[in-house]
Amino acid sequence: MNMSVDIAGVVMKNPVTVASGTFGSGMEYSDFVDLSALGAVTTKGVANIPWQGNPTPRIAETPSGMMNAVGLQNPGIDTFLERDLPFLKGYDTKIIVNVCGKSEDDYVDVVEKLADSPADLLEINVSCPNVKEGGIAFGQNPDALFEITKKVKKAAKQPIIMKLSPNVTDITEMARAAEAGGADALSLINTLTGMKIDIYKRRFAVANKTGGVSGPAIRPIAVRMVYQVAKAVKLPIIGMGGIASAEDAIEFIMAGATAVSVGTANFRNPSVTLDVIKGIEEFMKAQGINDISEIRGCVD
Amino acid sequence: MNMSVDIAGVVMKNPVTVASGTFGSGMEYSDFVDLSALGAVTTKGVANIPWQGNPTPRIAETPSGMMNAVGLQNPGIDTFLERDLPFLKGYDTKIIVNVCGKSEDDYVDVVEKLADSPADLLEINVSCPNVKEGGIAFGQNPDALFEITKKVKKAAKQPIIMKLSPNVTDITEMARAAEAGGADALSLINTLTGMKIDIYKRRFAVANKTGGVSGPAIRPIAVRMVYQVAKAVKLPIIGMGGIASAEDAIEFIMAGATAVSVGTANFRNPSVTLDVIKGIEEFMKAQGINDISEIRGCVD
Amino acid sequence: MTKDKVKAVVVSKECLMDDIFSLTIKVGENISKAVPGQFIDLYSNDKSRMLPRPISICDVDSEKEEMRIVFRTVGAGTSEFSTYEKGDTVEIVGPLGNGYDIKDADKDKVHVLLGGGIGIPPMLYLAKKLNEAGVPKDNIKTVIGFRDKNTFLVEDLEKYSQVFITSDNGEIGIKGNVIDGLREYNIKPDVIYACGPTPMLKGISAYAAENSVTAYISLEERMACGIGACLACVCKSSDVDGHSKVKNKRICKDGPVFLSEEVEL
Amino acid sequence: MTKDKVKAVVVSKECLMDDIFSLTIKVGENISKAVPGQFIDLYSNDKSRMLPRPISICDVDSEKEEMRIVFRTVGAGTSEFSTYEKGDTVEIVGPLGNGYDIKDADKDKVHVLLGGGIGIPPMLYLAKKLNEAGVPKDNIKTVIGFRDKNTFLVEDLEKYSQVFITSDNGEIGIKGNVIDGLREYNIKPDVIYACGPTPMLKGISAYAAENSVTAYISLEERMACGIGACLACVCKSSDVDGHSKVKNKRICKDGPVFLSEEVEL
Ligand SMILES: Cc1cc2nc3c(=O)[nH]c(=O)nc-3n(C[C@H](O)[C@H](O)[C@H](O)COP(=O)(O)OP(=O)(O)OC[C@H]3O[C@@H](n4cnc5c(N)ncnc54)[C@H](O)[C@@H]3O)c2cc1C
Ligand SMILES: Cc1cc2nc3c(=O)[nH]c(=O)nc-3n(C[C@H](O)[C@H](O)[C@H](O)COP(=O)(O)OP(=O)(O)OC[C@H]3O[C@@H](n4cnc5c(N)ncnc54)[C@H](O)[C@@H]3O)c2cc1C
Ligand SMILES: Cc1cc2nc3c(=O)[nH]c(=O)nc-3n(C[C@H](O)[C@H](O)[C@H](O)COP(=O)(O)O)c2cc1C
Ligand SMILES: Cc1cc2nc3c(=O)[nH]c(=O)nc-3n(C[C@H](O)[C@H](O)[C@H](O)COP(=O)(O)O)c2cc1C
Ligand code: FES
Ligand code: FES
Repeated sequence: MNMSVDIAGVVMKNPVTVASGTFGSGMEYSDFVDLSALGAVTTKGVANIPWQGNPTPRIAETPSGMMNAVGLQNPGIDTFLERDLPFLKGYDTKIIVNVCGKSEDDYVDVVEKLADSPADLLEINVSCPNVKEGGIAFGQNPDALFEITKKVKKAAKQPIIMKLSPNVTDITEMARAAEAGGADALSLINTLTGMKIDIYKRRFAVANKTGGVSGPAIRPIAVRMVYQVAKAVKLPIIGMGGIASAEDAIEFIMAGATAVSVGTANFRNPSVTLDVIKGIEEFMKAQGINDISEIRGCVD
Repeated sequence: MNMSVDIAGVVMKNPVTVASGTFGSGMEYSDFVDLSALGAVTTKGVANIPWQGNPTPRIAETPSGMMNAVGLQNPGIDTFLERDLPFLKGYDTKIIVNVCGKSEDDYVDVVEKLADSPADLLEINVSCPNVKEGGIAFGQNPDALFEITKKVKKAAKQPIIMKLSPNVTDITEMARAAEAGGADALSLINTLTGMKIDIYKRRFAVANKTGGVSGPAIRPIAVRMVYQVAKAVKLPIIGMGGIASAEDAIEFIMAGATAVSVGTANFRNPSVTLDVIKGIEEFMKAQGINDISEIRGCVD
Repeated sequence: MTKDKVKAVVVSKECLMDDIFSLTIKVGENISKAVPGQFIDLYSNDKSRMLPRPISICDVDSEKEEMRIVFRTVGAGTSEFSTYEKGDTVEIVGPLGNGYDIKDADKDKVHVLLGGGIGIPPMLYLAKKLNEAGVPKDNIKTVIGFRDKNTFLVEDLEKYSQVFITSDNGEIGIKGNVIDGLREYNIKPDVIYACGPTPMLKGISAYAAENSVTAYISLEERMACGIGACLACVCKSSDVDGHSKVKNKRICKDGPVFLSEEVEL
Repeated sequence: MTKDKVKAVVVSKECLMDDIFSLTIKVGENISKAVPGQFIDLYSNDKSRMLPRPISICDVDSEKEEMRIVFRTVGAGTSEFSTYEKGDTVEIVGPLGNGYDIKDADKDKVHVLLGGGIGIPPMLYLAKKLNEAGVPKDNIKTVIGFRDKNTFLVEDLEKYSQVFITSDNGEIGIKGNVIDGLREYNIKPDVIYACGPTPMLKGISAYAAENSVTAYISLEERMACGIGACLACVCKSSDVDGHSKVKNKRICKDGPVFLSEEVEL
């Protein structure tokens, strides 16, 4: 039985990774999860310099989901290279480094510094709804997305994964722009922009006013977008959005994803990734599936 | 204490109506709810001729929500005028007729036939994700939306409410197009396009492949859009998307909605609208609010 | 405003076999007036599940104002229901839909009740009501189909009817489905009441047409409102429907029981 | 892989006053090694609620491997917890965070425990542990603030400490907050351990600075992961933090207990 998958030449032992920002660099979760069991660890977005992030409260709970406006607090690439990557190198898993920036140069800067690092894949976050500059500005405009993809691709030594925003009219247009710009893979979806109001305090529930909605609530939207994008482009897709069980993960694979990321569900169960991997294996056994690729995009 | 609100000159005794398509024309729900208690009844989309709708299964449950692809089955405007409107006329409530069509002419046809009917307001559904022609085609393109709004406005005797789709990059652009086209009010949001796969049957959960996601799951996205639109245009807004309690309704009003619609929540509790109205009243009392308009858009 | 969602208290819970459970709940007077073939909507206590689960009425004790339902655990909702214990509460709406028409039940005619799998439970209340309406036990013939030797509700049904068993693997009764049962047990129905999986109902519709027998069949479809408003649960009907004039009957409101010739499966 | 989410069984539930509940749960050996000031994450059994609820450890019986928590019902999660009865199960992760530092507890020093409202519960386990560490009851002075005459945990605290009460409306004890209490009861702390609402903690930080007293304060913020990975729960710190180098300490991991001068409220 073969559970391994290939994302732009990088072979993951199984299709399960974690969604950027929900798992840190894996250090804290390594108390709960043997990181070597994961297909890959995807790290929290890292910028060229340390970022402060947004004021608190940064999160709020929503029905079957949550909203966050952490605002990409991170230690910057130098600390990351010194501390986080060496830590991850100690595990038998692939490393996907999520990169954020405020300008094209920021992204290029980080990507260049990662050139000789143990990072296997670079995931370019052009879809964070929680920062004013950069981020989403690239993620909602196909021309800007094409341009930044081209620039980053040129600078990157590792294959690049462009991470798409769901806050668009036509996700396939964005996917095609990234493909045309030279992306090696796509990941989707990032969070949907939402808002929550505390009616007793007459105040926004998160300090940033809006936040990104994640969790099972958004899963049907994510599955739809993965399906559409899988039909529109040839690139491998890392699917995510509300995956909390093996069934959910398989749903994304059947919609056309090559790999999947578990995000918000880690907060409900810190070792959920292990359950997801085990569940996929059991499903394959029960259904007589020899290679996970047999069910990829099997629904038409 | 004043709970009444004014939508384009039509005064509703309270801000609560039902979301089109979740309440029929009120007949079936009149066993559970005194329709005269509602600020308005919003009817299921009606076209110029009877529509068959989509094949079954038409719905699926999703985390804290559901997906539907009913596909606007309806008896056509003639039966509607003969049967549904006279029924509703028997209640002391406002009547909002939701109109659907496949072409501009279809919409105009229905709107003209409603000219001398007891309908108080016409809600133009240009955002149904579940029909191939019409619907969403107008709802995702600001130019098309502007054009159809203008045409319908010209034909309509009653004030018109344009119902917006959330499946867009920038909802304010759509709102402004509708305003420029002459809309008297806006309602939002319609459903978010989603997909669910039955992994054991390797089949889509609804026959139409995609469906519209509704219910509490989408509330944060709906609140965000209502807030954005309230800042962008001067039109009154009927807010909806996952309202299941008085608190939820008040959240929309604080985000800037004048009135609110309860949709999917009717399926979980057929008399939920009465609870919502009572709860708003109690909240106003407890908080010393004399007029519901005091809290409209109170969060900045 | 004659109806409402009510909180029903669980009187008892029983596991009839592997994944088949029986719940008896205390319901109001109103609900205990249900007729056979009607169903109730059960609401999950978990807020992540918005839609009600339609479950057929298996039996009613109108004096005690208790209702019995029997269900198979297939997903999250029915799994939740299977954990309920005496004293727990569950919200329900009902009775809903149109049941089997037994107004003209003729005591001299052969009433044949066909139940397949989880379509068996409504047959119990139907058999009881036919019996109460004066049809002798000998003229109420219940043919029920199981997967294998694991059976349920047989003794209950024997109180009001003659019971004939079939099973898919032949471990018990006739090997085959309920129509095989009709033939093998040499039963000649004057009227058929059926509930079960769609292939079975298709077979019964064909049998009824061939043999010119009146057959009532109970259909299933996913439901949202459960009361006829949302148009989620339609089936194809032979004639134009009253609601939308498009040959789409609503299973929750116009059914779930239809005359076999009324609908196209 | 030394930690895991575990299913804890409810041993007892008690309502201490209106909206304050006490739950005793049977936890594993691991968890019963908790130190005062640490917390656990409780997960809702309702699937619509994804995030854990952090609740302070109020007491631990390490022999019975039982833990006590005391909480106020403020929203859906705590309301759910308040319905739990003996035998029910609840999933938890913990102990989490860094508690109060009592390694160097000096039996001759005056240890002052300040608890406001729902900040009182962690003071019980702290008083017990200080007492067990050899600090005599007379040198453990607990000043606790209530809204009115409705109090809770007073008797429990009296087992290990001298208890002084304040109330917002003066119905019981000194009228005012716990700092008013310090003054009025003429207590001179050598070291302060505090938990309560932010304005109270601000007051304590100022008091500690003015009087050059060491003060440990326990902070609150909304949490997602609860283990330091998601950066939801940060507070402003005086120095650059170890994790992100931006003066944002993580309350769940670096706290919830901080030295008052470490953080900016
Ligand atoms: C009129 C009617 C009477 C029924 N009577 C019985 C009965 O007496 N005993 C029994 O065991 N089952 C009965 N069913 C089927 C029962 O409704 C489903 O098994 C149940 O809804 C499954 O819910 P779940 O949460 O366990 O499954 P899930 O698959 O998790 O449910 C997801 C959604 O799909 C719906 N759904 C899933 N399967 C069905 C189905 N077969 N029919 C309709 N909706 C479905 C659920 O209601 C829910 O909205 C009846 C169905 C109908 C329409
Ligand atoms: C370290 C720590 C220890 C705590 N100890 C206790 C205790 O011993 N007793 C007690 O009664 N309360 C304690 N609290 C507060 C408690 O966590 C909240 O009251 C609880 O999470 C509210 O959940 P809810 O579902 O009832 O409210 P809701 O408002 O429905 O919760 C919605 C979301 O906001 C979060 N939230 C709401 N209020 C708070 C808050 N004050 N702090 C952190 N998150 C919040 C919830 O966890 C949840 O994710 C503690 C908080 C922290 C951070
Ligand atoms: C707390 C939090 C922080 C996140 N931080 C990042 C980030 O740094 N970079 C990024 O690309 N996505 C980030 N995301 C988005 C997730 O990676 C993921 O795309 C999204 O949450 C949907 O998946 P989920 O529903 O499984 O959580 C974050 C999400 C959450 C909830
Ligand atoms: C079963 C169903 C049918 C619907 N039919 C219509 C319709 O005919 N016309 C329309 O404009 N919107 C229709 N909608 C969308 C709702 O009116 C509403 O915009 C949406 O469901 C969000 O609100 P909710 O989350 O409260 O349900 C339908 C929604 C559902 C669930
Ligand atoms: S379930 Fe709504 S019409 Fe039948
Ligand atoms: S809650 Fe995630 S870092 Fe504290």
